[in-house]
Amino acid sequence: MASTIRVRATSSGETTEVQALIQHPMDSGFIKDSKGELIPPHFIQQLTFEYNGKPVFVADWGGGVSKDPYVKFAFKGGKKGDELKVSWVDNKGATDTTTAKIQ
Amino acid sequence: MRITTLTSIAALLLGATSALAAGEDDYKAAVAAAEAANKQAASLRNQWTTTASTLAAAKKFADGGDFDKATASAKEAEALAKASIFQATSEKERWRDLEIR
Amino acid sequence: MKLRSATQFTAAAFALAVLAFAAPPAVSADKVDPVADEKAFKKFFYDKFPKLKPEDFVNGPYSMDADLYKQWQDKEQFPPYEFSLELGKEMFSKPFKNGKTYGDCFPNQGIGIRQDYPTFDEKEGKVITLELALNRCREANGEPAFSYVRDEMAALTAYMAFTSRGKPFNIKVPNDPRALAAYENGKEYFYTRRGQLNFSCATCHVQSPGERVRTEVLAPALGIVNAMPIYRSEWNGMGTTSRRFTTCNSQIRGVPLTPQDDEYRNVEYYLSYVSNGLPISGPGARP
Amino acid sequence: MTRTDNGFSATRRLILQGAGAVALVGLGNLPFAPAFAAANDKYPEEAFKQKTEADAIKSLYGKTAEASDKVKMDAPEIAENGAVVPVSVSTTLADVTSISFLVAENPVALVASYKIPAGTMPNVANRIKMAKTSNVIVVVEAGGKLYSATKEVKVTVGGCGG
Repeated sequence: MASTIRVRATSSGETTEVQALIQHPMDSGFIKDSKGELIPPHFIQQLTFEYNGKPVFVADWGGGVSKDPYVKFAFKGGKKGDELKVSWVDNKGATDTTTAKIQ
Repeated sequence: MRITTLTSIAALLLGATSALAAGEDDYKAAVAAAEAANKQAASLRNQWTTTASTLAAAKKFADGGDFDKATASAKEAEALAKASIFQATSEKERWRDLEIR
Repeated sequence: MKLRSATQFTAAAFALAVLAFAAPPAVSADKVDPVADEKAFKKFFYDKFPKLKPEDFVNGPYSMDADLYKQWQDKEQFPPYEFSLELGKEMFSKPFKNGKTYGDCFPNQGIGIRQDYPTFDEKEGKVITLELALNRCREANGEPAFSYVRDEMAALTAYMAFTSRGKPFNIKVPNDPRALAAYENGKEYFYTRRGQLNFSCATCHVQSPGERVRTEVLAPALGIVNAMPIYRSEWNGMGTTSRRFTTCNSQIRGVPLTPQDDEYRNVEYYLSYVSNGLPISGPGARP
Repeated sequence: MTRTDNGFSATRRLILQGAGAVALVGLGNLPFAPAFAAANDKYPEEAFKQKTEADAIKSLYGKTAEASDKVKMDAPEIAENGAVVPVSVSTTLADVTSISFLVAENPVALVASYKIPAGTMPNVANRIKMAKTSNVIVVVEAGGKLYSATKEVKVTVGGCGG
């Protein structure tokens, strides 16, 4: 099973730019299905990026983040070849983790 | 063809009043006519979604025993089907009017 | 009830409108001339949008509106079709139960060939689209066909389009009466008004590209198939060419044909042919 | 109002006001446990339940924000589709610790809240849903104070509708 997380981390020497796309329905709990029934909320609540064992970015999300969510940020440091650990947990307790090499 | 379409359209514009006190037989005849017209539309590859939904509404009225409304809906469905037939037939030539050339 | 009387009115008004116009004679059918059609088709769009370069047309509404273009650029940084593309790549390389692969069904193992489809099969005398060829490949290898409108087909065609990005459409209409008839039938389908709303494909995609219908900026017909399949935000997911055709039909209150019926294959043939020379840009992202 | 939740959110506010407070509260229960990491670990459940942006900001930060032209938001005039609206923010403010995105007219105003540890740039881009035309508000916490930028984004196809 392929990871739900896609990460692109590129170092410019001084900073590392990180983009991530995650496969997740991000159901807000306010949308009705074709039968007119509310689809229960199902969304990622927290997404964490760690470099060298320290978080460099933490996202707290609600159901208002788009399906297959995307985020971009940058941090100082980060060397080519180093690993960035990315993990998320959703409101149902499901999780996924991946590591990406900084390019 | 054009004359029949016009007639049914005229009936439509007058609304359901012509279908006063319709019975089950009237309804069945109206549905049969609508279905036949819709079948012809299908053979011309040009059915309208509203024909089907109006027919479905007619059947629902009939199931509830309201044959006035059921008959009126069936006649409306027939008019829609006939309009779609007319559209398909006239477009056989008219489509070229839009063509980029 | 309110809705239904509106329907009645529309139907009646429509029929009367058509009657009023029924008199003028239609232009007589000329001989089928795809080369002249392609030239006229491109000229129409190039004249209508003089600021656009030919290759801009394959990006649809994004080339017509600066605000949309910016949003698209933002999205393309990590495009929403990414997951479909990866799934397609995985599916494409995974052998069937008999050990063969999709690649075995296509020239060049299926890589970089999207621009050659649809193609005219002289043996069968019919147009073969990429979606149809993929399902035939599956069936020839003992696998059940995929739905033409669902995610698996979108993923496979996304991958095949991706490996062909930038390659110009290279559709051939051989000098075979059956091929010319299929092409002409596709053209007729494109321009024929249908559905209760009395729209043809051309109503939106020739007469009004760049304008908004309700909320959407309409894509120009030129280059529209180059971007297939597409991730549509409106669909919250991927859609194949088949999905695009069938939903276009139902949006104008016409009952869609069955995906890959002759008319759909032919209209894709026509639209692809008149976009010859413009690059494949699929998979695309659209509002 | 008698539920212990209140105590927790009060605690959370304290934590979020500065990394220094965290050690005192003693939430350092993670293996790597740098002070701010513990704070980062808390998901602001209550803030994501608030209907209005003011209540969400209060729940999240325990204070109010003032508009600042140092907070630059990039968002479309008209969203191509309310389901996917790209919005990004950058700021020249120093000591940024948190950036949050809110949509006033959404059923839940708070969309996303990002914690920015020292060394991470105060620039974030993401894609959000909008139910209808609304003000989008970005709040930046810098040096313990809140600054905001607001922009109206028109939505013609809602991301929360049918």
